[in-house]
Amino acid sequence: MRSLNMAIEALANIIIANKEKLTEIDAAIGDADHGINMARGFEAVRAKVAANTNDDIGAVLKMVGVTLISTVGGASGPLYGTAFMRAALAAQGKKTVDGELAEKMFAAAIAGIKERGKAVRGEKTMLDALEPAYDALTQGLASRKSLAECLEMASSAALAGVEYTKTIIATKGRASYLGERSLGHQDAGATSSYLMLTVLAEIAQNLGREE
Amino acid sequence: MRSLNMAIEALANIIIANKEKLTEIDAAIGDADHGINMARGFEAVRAKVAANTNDDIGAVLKMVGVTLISTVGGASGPLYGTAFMRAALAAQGKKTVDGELAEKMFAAAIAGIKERGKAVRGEKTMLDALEPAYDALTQGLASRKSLAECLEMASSAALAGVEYTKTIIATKGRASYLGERSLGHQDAGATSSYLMLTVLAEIAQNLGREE
Amino acid sequence: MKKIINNAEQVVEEMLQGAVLAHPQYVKRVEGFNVLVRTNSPIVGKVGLVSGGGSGHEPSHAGYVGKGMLDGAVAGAVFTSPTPDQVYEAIKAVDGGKGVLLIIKNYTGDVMNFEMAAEMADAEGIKVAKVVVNDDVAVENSTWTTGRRGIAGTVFVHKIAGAKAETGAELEAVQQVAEKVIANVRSMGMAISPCTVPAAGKPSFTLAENEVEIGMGIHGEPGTHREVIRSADDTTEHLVNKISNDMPLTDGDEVAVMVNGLGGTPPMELYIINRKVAAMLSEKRVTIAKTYVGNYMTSLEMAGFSVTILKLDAELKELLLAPADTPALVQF
Amino acid sequence: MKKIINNAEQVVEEMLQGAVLAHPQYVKRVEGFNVLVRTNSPIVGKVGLVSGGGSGHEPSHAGYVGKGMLDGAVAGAVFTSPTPDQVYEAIKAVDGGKGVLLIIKNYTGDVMNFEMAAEMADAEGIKVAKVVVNDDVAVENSTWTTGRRGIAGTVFVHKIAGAKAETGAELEAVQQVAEKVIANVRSMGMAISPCTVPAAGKPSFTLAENEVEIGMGIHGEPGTHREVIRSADDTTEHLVNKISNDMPLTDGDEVAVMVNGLGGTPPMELYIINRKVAAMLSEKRVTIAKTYVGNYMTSLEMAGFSVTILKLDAELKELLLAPADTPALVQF
Ligand SMILES: Nc1ncnc2c1ncn2[C@@H]1O[C@H](COP(=O)(O)OP(=O)(O)O)[C@@H](O)[C@H]1O
Ligand SMILES: Nc1ncnc2c1ncn2[C@@H]1O[C@H](COP(=O)(O)OP(=O)(O)O)[C@@H](O)[C@H]1O
Ligand SMILES: [Mg+2]
Ligand SMILES: [Mg+2]
Ligand SMILES: [Mg+2]
Ligand SMILES: [Mg+2]
Repeated sequence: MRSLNMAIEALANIIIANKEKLTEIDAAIGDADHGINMARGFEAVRAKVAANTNDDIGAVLKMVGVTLISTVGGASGPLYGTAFMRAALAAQGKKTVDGELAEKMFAAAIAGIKERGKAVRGEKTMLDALEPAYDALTQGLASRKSLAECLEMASSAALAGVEYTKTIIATKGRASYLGERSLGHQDAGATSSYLMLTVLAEIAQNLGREE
Repeated sequence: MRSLNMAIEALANIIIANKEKLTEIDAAIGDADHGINMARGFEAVRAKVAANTNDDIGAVLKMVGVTLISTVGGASGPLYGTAFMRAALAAQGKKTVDGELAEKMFAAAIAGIKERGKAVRGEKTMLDALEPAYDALTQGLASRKSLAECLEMASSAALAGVEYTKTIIATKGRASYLGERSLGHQDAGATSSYLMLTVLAEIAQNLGREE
Repeated sequence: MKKIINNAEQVVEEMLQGAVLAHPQYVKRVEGFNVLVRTNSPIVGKVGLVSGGGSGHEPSHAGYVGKGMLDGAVAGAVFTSPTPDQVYEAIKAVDGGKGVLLIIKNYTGDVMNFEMAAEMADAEGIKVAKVVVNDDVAVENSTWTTGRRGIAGTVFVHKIAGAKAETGAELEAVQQVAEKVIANVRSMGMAISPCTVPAAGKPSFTLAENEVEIGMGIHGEPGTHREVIRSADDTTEHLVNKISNDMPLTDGDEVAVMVNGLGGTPPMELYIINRKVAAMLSEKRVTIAKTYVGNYMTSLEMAGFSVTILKLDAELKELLLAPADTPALVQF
Repeated sequence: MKKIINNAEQVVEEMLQGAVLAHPQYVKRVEGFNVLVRTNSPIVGKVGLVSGGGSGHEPSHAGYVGKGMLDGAVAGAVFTSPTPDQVYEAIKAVDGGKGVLLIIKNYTGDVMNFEMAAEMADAEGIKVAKVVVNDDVAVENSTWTTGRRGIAGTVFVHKIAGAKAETGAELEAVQQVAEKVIANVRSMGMAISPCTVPAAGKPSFTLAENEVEIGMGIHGEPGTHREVIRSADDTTEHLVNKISNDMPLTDGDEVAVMVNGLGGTPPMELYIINRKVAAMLSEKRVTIAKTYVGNYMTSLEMAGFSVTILKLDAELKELLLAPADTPALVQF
């Protein structure tokens, strides 16, 4: 439970620490609130997690999802909220995460985002970080790398995905209103997804070292 | 008639040329429109005078007064308008101005301003330029100076009056709302009065030279 | 200067045209003059109400021309009193035989120009009365002989005198109730950013990034002082205290409130301000009969607000709550 | 950032409190939620109308809660869609048994959050229908799959669907007439200065002293392009042409017009704009049934405006002209 709480806290911390950066990115081609929205949500998550005594990963992730849905708002609230809720379903009753479970949770999260947002890869959204990350994770697992290594690869792939969003025109979300003017700017949601993945990779590495 | 028209035009020109300066002075302790108001009025005067063929000074000054009243607005419109109307009454039927007439016209104009505006000297208004100017003129005339010299003295006295307005607190007009904050700033209406007097002095001097 | 205009010299003319085109059911133009009157003016058997002043305070005053409020509004150049001939035209256009009340904001220019118009109307045998609104407590009445300025409280005079006139009351009665409003209304404002008179082309004052002007006038006249920006609550408290120092508000009093935006301040901020006004009044056990929040008496694009409090008695309350149907103020 | 607020985190809460204190005759708070509903909600036998979205667009949407318009409004954080639980509370609070229509501006976040709320209501057996307003022609519909944005035209949807619901019509009929408004309403805007989200603390974009943004969104989203500021007439012409290119306006058409200020633009400029809009329509021999000029859908303190044109048929006209009594829109 301690490490589960710490993981959620670490996710919250990275988002809150990047509140201004994410907001600035959203200002360029959106409406300058992504960091504010996400930070508001993860402040609420952090407050709840501080009091959490449950060690069921599914239950805790569900709490995170519900909290995000009811505090973030905007586009990212329902999307990240749904993602955590779906991951929670996949992790119900689990107390530890292995490669297989990680893959299942990640897949479920992405499926949730796609259902809710009706977007696909290449539309300049968080999916452009998350899907390549997922692919990297599955590839890593297939070649029997450690979960920490796989998450490191996923995080790198997400970063590449963020860079990729600079090169494409948005066709979903607020940036889509800009047409070609969205070129050259990275997507805010892809960036927050990448940030969360870096934290997951770090946690896995630390846990790996501890073991 | 030519020199009468030229005199009115010269008055109009100096006000129009100082539109921005007068407006800036009004901005400091008023509402930033004195130059705009006066210029609007004297543009109208200039247009009318261009077509004037009457050489009755009284008739022409009445036209100036009526025009100012119906185009300037604000505080300065009724005040200057009334001043010209009263001067016009004093000059009815006259084709030239001597010292005596000048004094009569000036006195009538000031009386009109005081009736309309219910102000006295020392309240930081145009009267603080006009009354000292009038005093200088009567003194000059009493000591048998030429009208040109007298108007030169009047204009200097008006300038001193403008300087004096910097040292007093406004108790009339918009600047009165400021209380002590009006200190250190010169009065806009006093400034426009002074400007007109410089023109009158100059005209008298030129006419004197021509004779 | 960044403005959505065509020509600084034409703003008043074009605004009036735009207003008539927007509200043909309410107002018509007096041809050749900057005067808007009700479409059915003059109304026989009703006292006519005329107000006006410099432009730049929209919707004041033409926005209040309509049933239950004004009969005519005269628009001067921006921040400059209209001339007597213009006011005189308005008086003629709305006089339905029962006389005309002039509602003047207390500025030297307005008072003189409206008075000259009244003299002209008098000479033509039209009965004219006038009231001078001086609600702005920022200006000390006793010390400065010009007296207080008229600001947003003027709208309450329009509303209540307008409702009274609508009852068929005589000129004296309408004037009396207008005087009663004036005796019981107080306002004060503040600005966080200045405005620019189109013809001047630059702001009439400048404020540092963290500076505000307290008690400034609606023509960009400097106020009582400048200070570092404080919270909405603190600023509101200062203004309301200035008002209640001047006009004591005590247990059992009933008032109307106007939180007025100066042109550049969005409704969100006005509501935050109103929250504090209402809290302060509630603390004093003062009842609020009606609250108006919005742009009622602006100062071009100035950002800032004023608070107006009107103490009501039974008559004022009834007339305030009476229906009105004008471009800028409609109530059932 | 210079704003008259207390705390950037509290602006929505304090604004809602201020609004309820200002308009207790119109609205009440759903305790614990950022939801305002009519004082007499739920109204049995009447379809309930709920709208909302990010805050910062006041008087949208809470200003339109009242007779003849909305039943409830949900306020998200500034420029951020409200969350599903908030919308769900509004739905529950206004459902009088005849179902609830959600009026959503077309933004990914709004659509998703309102949809999730609708799913929650559905699960509780409340009949919910929704319409998505997408009137902003600045955004090309065909190319970008998110579709157009919803802006000031939304107010016409509130007005007309609200009037329809007031007749006792069924949910489907109210939804249908709302869809008809959406099919016939087009808007476009421009900004001369940006706005600052309180929690962000700095402007969402910056413009050079002579630069304007054409087609920007009401959340400060960049527009179609920037250009050197032109005359009000030229700018208005551009916007109206974009509208009429998308929705042909021809001889004999009848329309309603809204010249909407974005928060920092004074009425004077809006009337100058309206003058040109009316002239262009008159040239096309299009009749104007009603014109609204004012701050209806703001973007905090952004300076700028939008023009909205709604093509009317007999039904839309009748419902548009029907009475309304809300804090921000009253008509007899
Ligand atoms: N349909 C969608 N599918 C997936 N992600 C989306 C979609 N629409 C928007 N997003 C993501 O949401 C981010 C914006 O989130 P945020 O700024 O919080 O919400 P809003 O756009 O409502 O202000 C975008 O950067 C993008 O990554
Ligand atoms: N009561 C008064 N008597 C004499 N002069 C006055 C009076 N009130 C104002 N003035 C003069 O008018 C000037 C202001 O004119 P102007 O700016 O055109 O009008 P407004 O104050 O209405 O904007 C002041 O500078 C002052 O000289
Ligand atoms: Mg955003
Ligand atoms: Mg002035
Ligand atoms: Mg003036
Ligand atoms: Mg947003």
